[in-house]
Amino acid sequence: KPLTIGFSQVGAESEWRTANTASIKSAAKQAGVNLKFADAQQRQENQVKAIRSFIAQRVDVIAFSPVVESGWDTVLREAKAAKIPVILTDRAVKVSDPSLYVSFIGSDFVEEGRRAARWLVEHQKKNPNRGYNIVELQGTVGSAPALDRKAGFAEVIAGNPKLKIIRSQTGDFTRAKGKEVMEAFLKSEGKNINVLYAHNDDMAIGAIQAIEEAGLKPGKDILVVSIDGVKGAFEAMLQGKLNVTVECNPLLGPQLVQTAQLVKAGKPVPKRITVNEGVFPAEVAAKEFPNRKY
Amino acid sequence: MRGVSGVGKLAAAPWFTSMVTVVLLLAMLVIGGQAYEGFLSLQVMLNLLIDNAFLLVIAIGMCFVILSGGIDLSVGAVLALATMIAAWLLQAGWPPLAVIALVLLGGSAFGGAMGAIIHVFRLQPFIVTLAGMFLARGLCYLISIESITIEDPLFVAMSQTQIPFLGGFLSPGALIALLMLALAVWVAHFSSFGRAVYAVGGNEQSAEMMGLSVGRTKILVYAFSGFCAALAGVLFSFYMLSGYGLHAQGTELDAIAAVVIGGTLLTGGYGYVLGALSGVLVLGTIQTLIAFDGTLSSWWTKIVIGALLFVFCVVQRLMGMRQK
Amino acid sequence: MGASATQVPVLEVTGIHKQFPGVKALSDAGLRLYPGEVHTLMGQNGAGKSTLIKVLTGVYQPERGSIVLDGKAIAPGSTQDAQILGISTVYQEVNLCPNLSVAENIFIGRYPRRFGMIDWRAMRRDAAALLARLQIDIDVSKPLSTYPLAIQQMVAIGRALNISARVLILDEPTSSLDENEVQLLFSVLRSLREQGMAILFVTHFLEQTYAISDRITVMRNGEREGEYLCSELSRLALVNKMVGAPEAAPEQGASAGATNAPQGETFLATRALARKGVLAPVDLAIHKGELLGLAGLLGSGRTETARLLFGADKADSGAIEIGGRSRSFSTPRDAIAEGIGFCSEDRKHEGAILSLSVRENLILALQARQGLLRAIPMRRQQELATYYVQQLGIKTASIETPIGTLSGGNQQKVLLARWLATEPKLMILDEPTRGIDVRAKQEIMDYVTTLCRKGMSILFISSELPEVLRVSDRIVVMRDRNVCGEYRRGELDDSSVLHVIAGEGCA
Amino acid sequence: MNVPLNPAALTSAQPASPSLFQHPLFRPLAALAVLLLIDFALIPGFFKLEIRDGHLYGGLVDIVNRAAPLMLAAIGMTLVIATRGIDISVGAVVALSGTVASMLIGGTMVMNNGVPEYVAQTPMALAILAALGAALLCGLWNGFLVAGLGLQPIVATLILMVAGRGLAQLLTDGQIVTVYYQPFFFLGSGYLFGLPFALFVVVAVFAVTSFLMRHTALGLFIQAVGVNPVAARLAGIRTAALIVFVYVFSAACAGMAGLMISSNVKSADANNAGLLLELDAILAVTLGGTLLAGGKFSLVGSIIGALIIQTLTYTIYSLGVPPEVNMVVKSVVVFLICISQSDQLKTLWKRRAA
Ligand SMILES: Nc1ncnc2c1ncn2[C@@H]1O[C@H](COP(=O)(O)OP(=O)(O)OP(=O)(O)O)[C@@H](O)[C@H]1O
Ligand SMILES: Nc1ncnc2c1ncn2[C@@H]1O[C@H](COP(=O)(O)OP(=O)(O)OP(=O)(O)O)[C@@H](O)[C@H]1O
Ligand SMILES: [Mg+2]
Ligand SMILES: [Mg+2]
Repeated sequence: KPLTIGFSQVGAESEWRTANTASIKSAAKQAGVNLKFADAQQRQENQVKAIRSFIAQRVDVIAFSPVVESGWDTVLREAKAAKIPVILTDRAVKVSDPSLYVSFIGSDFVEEGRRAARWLVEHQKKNPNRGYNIVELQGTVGSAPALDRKAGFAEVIAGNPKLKIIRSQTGDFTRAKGKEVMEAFLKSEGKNINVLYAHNDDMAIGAIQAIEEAGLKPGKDILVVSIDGVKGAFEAMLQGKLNVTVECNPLLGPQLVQTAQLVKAGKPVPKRITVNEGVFPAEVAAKEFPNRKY
Repeated sequence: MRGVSGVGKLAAAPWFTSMVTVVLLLAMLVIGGQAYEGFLSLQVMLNLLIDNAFLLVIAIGMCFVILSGGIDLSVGAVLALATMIAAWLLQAGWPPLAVIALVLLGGSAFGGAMGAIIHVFRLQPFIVTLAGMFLARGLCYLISIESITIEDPLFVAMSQTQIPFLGGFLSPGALIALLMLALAVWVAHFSSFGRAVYAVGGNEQSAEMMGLSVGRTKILVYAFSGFCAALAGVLFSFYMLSGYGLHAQGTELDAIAAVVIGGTLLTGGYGYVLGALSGVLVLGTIQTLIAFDGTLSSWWTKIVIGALLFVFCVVQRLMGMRQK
Repeated sequence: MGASATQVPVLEVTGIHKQFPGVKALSDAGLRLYPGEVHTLMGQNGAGKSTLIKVLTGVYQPERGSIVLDGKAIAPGSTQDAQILGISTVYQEVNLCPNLSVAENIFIGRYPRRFGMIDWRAMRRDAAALLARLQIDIDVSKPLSTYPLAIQQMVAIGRALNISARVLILDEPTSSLDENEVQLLFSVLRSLREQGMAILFVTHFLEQTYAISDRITVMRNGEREGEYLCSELSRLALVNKMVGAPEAAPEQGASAGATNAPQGETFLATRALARKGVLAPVDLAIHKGELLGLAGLLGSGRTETARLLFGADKADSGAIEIGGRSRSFSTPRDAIAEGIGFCSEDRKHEGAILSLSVRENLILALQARQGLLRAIPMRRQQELATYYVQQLGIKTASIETPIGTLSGGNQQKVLLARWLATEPKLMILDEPTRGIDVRAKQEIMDYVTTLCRKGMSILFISSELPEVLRVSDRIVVMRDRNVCGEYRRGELDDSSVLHVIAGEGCA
Repeated sequence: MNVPLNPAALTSAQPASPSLFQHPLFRPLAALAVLLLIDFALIPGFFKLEIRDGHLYGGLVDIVNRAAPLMLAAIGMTLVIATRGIDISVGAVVALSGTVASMLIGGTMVMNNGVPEYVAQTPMALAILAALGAALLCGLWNGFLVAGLGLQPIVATLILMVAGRGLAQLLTDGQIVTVYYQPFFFLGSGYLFGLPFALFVVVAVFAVTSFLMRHTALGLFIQAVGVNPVAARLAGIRTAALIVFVYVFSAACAGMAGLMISSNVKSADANNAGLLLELDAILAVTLGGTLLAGGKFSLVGSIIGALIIQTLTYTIYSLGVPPEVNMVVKSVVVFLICISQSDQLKTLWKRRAA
């Protein structure tokens, strides 16, 4: 009898997420694992429902990418009572009893924010005469990546008085909003803006268009720093419009399936499994581009 | 009989619709049971109630609003606000019962205020409650943009208690929702407030001319809906043990859909509160079916939800017409 | 007769002014109601009768004026206030909730209770008993909307009677009732009068006024023209006072026999036209230029026949023959294309489009027939509207006024004009003169008969038998959803027609 | 007959006092003006317009440009609402049409010896037609559900609202489709005579719609059906066909909005494009003074409503309002605008004063 994994995904709100789903599905297929996939359409209550139905179906392992950090105690206790191990992917959860899940595979959003900031700090050291007034495009208000990427970035630049965030507004992680907000920034701050920090590539791509339409050169007049490392970002880097993207690797599938198999076999697994993530400045884009899967 | 033919048909329709809904719901469960192993187990059925308790409570409030000829888009946001305030106050060390009481009062006041604006300024419910929705979500973020975990023992206990029921278990939240439903059915059919809601929905002007207090009824209806949303918020915080501004996004549409599927006419005046239960169960069953299937990608999930909704509405409609 | 000059009025209304945007509805209007009296309020369409009633029951707030009840000045702010003060009202348009059951419509706001809960059993029982007093035997647990207008009207009256009140106000309660119901209502009113209630009654029927009232107040152009004892005012004088001209008003029946159609060509004939549960197979022929009357009691199936002829409902079996071709109408459009027009009896739900202007309402059917793309030029629309407003004497501030703000009778005239404007070959008039004042009714019927003489066929349905007898070339009598007889002009008179429709004298 | 009437008096359109303040568009316009005034006071250089790269450049241009899809959606929504319906599938149709067009035009970037090269696919005209065709199908579907099956508009369109995005994502496999074909960008971010091209599209659609409303009986029929469908049918109006028409029209408008949005961001994001656009469109229609209960409607009002919403959004961005306060500000302004538009306010005010 093949291993059955019940996986509850957040949704399909971005390319990143789609790549994440695809990776998990293909990994499961390759390993001959039976995958029960449920899409929560961005709602926590749907994830809870899905997990309950996995319990009712007695799957071997439950895995999910939590929409939010808190609120998982009850349902995870039910899973534990049914003796089904739980693996978290992509985002962590806050629970009173850490034994409620066996492992967490995923990135660290705060660290991503820090990396983006560190790149900028380096850049500043090399170009001390340049201005570093930053505008920030945040993700969806209240969402974990937005909170963490903001916090990590802020933490690092706090040590450098030359780096200043002059505007910060939400672009809801979308291109259209990213462009719209950037347009407004450009009108009210004009040439004051030296750096754009976007919480994801999509917003950065939208904003780049706004910058070009304002007659400025993205990547030169305004440095563009973003996070995710999707294909579009690489294309932009090839054209010199984006300076750096911090990778947030969605290809967790193989690691997830492997961990699940280990758990099922009763082998010990690490509580925290980090994924390999890089920082890709424009200089390496051309080399990296052909390797991009998503 | 002739009876102003169109209107006559409508008058009879909700009754059929409600019955048809129940029949279709049963059919769907049976089909699910055939297709997926373990689907028809008792606990899966009880989970339908546990997982949708908050939606049921919201739908009850929505049902009254729709019966009165209005609509309330703010319920999902009020729910989120309720979880947020509860979590925030609990964190600040307030006693849990006081928090619950305050949240329920606050929800009623919020709803009542919208009702008053709708009535006093003769504004359209859609717009006022849409603005109310923005406001309630906005207020969540003012408290905190992060989610706040609830650690209060009472809430935790409510979250984890399993009440044995026919061999399975129910959550306290589900039980509260069922009690609320019973109360609402009683109010709708045996209290003058409930009847006034129907009258106002049937014809506001006539209700006024018959000497009913339309303004009071409307304000109370929105206050009641606000109360239900806040109660749903309390249930939701039992369920999730957290307060969060992004909780229950889009729940207002689910609630409206549930009410309408349950046989209530959006134009007001026709329908049954009990129908809200069948509507909620239909939506819940659709989701459970999809979760049990477990092969649908994110987009197929959407398409299948749409398709099932479509099939459901069409069959409901055709059977209703046939009966006529 | 309880009225005596020494009594003090229960309700005294003086110097009421009420202005609507662009219309002065009431200026210095007034009224005195004595206990134990039936008081009739009369006036032409748009004279301000309904508005006065709405002012004194709290629907509208007057700009000026005083209302004194039992010696105390009152200012009802809502209908609820008025009810608490003991004023019970039936408004002109049926104002009930169509979605609620008949019983509930009667008792809403004053439910019988048991253990703090609404006692549905008692409510249904009491409602049935109350309606039985009005000799109406229906299932009171069904929604009101399943019953025809007349029943709804009786339910509204039942509701008003059930409120223990000092003052009872009835605004045109008889406009959709037939003779029997009217007599029933009157006997109830008489017994209430005996008990000392003050009753205010509005009607356009002179007969009814003289049959029931003790005192008459005449209104003209929003003013009180005068108050008269019924016994001291002749009909002619009354009409003249309403109209405000000392000219001789034509008495009813003066222009009887206006048409005398050639009985030649058939315009339309039905072949066993039927609809299950609604109408038994009907064979009917309407000739060109003929005015065919359809007589019958409430619920005899006249409206159903009209609706089938017009395609408003679809027939289950049978056919309609026009010009030798057999047709079946499934929508009103089909009928309209054949040159048929239909003026419905239920103007509020099936006729008036309340928030549109008089002009738009008036040209609607014509425009629908011409089709979407060939819009009638604005100039032409205005001409048409102005023409009919003048022809039918529609009282409106302008042709751009929303029809909803017109008085009931004037709305009816606009709807009539809507169909006249299409110059139909067959016009189906279901209770066309409902709520229209004496003078105007005469004029409208004259106008219609003129058109008839010019070749238009008319199917005329009215609960006013004398009117049907007077104008029809031929009368078809219906009973229990069957055609049960056909008579030529002169074969029936006021008394024999009653026998016929009640079922004595035809197979 | 007996009522002496002066024909001239009858035809004079409005009953006297056609004062400026009573005009139905006065209050929406006033709200917009107040918003702009606030911007003028608080945002330096708000009204500054300059010529850059041969076209107008400035905050106002942005507002109009960004409001264009919303204005289109609002025009369509106005007619639906006038028939007492509602169309909540607008956002999904936007996503669908944008996706279809972007996929067909598509174009992928190929690296040729380190030099990016772009490849286009289907001819643009064909792609645009296909996208609009998809939108029309959506409209037909909605119309059929409402008029044919008699479903309540909100549920009928809810079905497409849920499934439409799913379909669009199905087409793209959940990916964002990037377009590399230059001419396509003209629709959403091009300039004609120094003005945004999108503006011309809106003006054209608006002109055609108002022409239809004024010079055919469409407007009259739509209102009649909205106010009293029973009476409208009895008067001989083809109510069902009319209802199908308004849903098709609304979907067509949404389809154009979708093209505009995807052209503007040079890509189609099936999951996020036009998200919640339906709510904004309904809000715009109501702010413009059209009642959700059907009947009288105002196309100009809806346009003004859309401009109010976009100006408000722009203001929030430009003022540097922290994102967590956005919603509160927006809701308070909507409340204020609604209340200020209420007739009742005046009455209450007078009563207070008296
Ligand atoms: N709500 C309103 N808004 C504007 N004008 C109104 C309104 N109600 C009534 N009117 C106007 O007031 C005048 C008096 O109307 P009212 O309904 O009182 O007449 P009525 O005497 O009852 O006539 P009828 O016999 O036809 O019922 C009419 O000219 C009418 O157009
Ligand atoms: N007195 C009554 N008691 C019970 N039901 C009645 C009564 N009068 C009418 N009805 C109901 O009315 C229905 C049809 O009546 P309708 O009024 O449409 O016929 P009609 O001949 O057009 O009468 P009218 O035009 O005078 O109203 C019948 O099916 C019957 O149920
Ligand atoms: Mg009247
Ligand atoms: Mg009839």
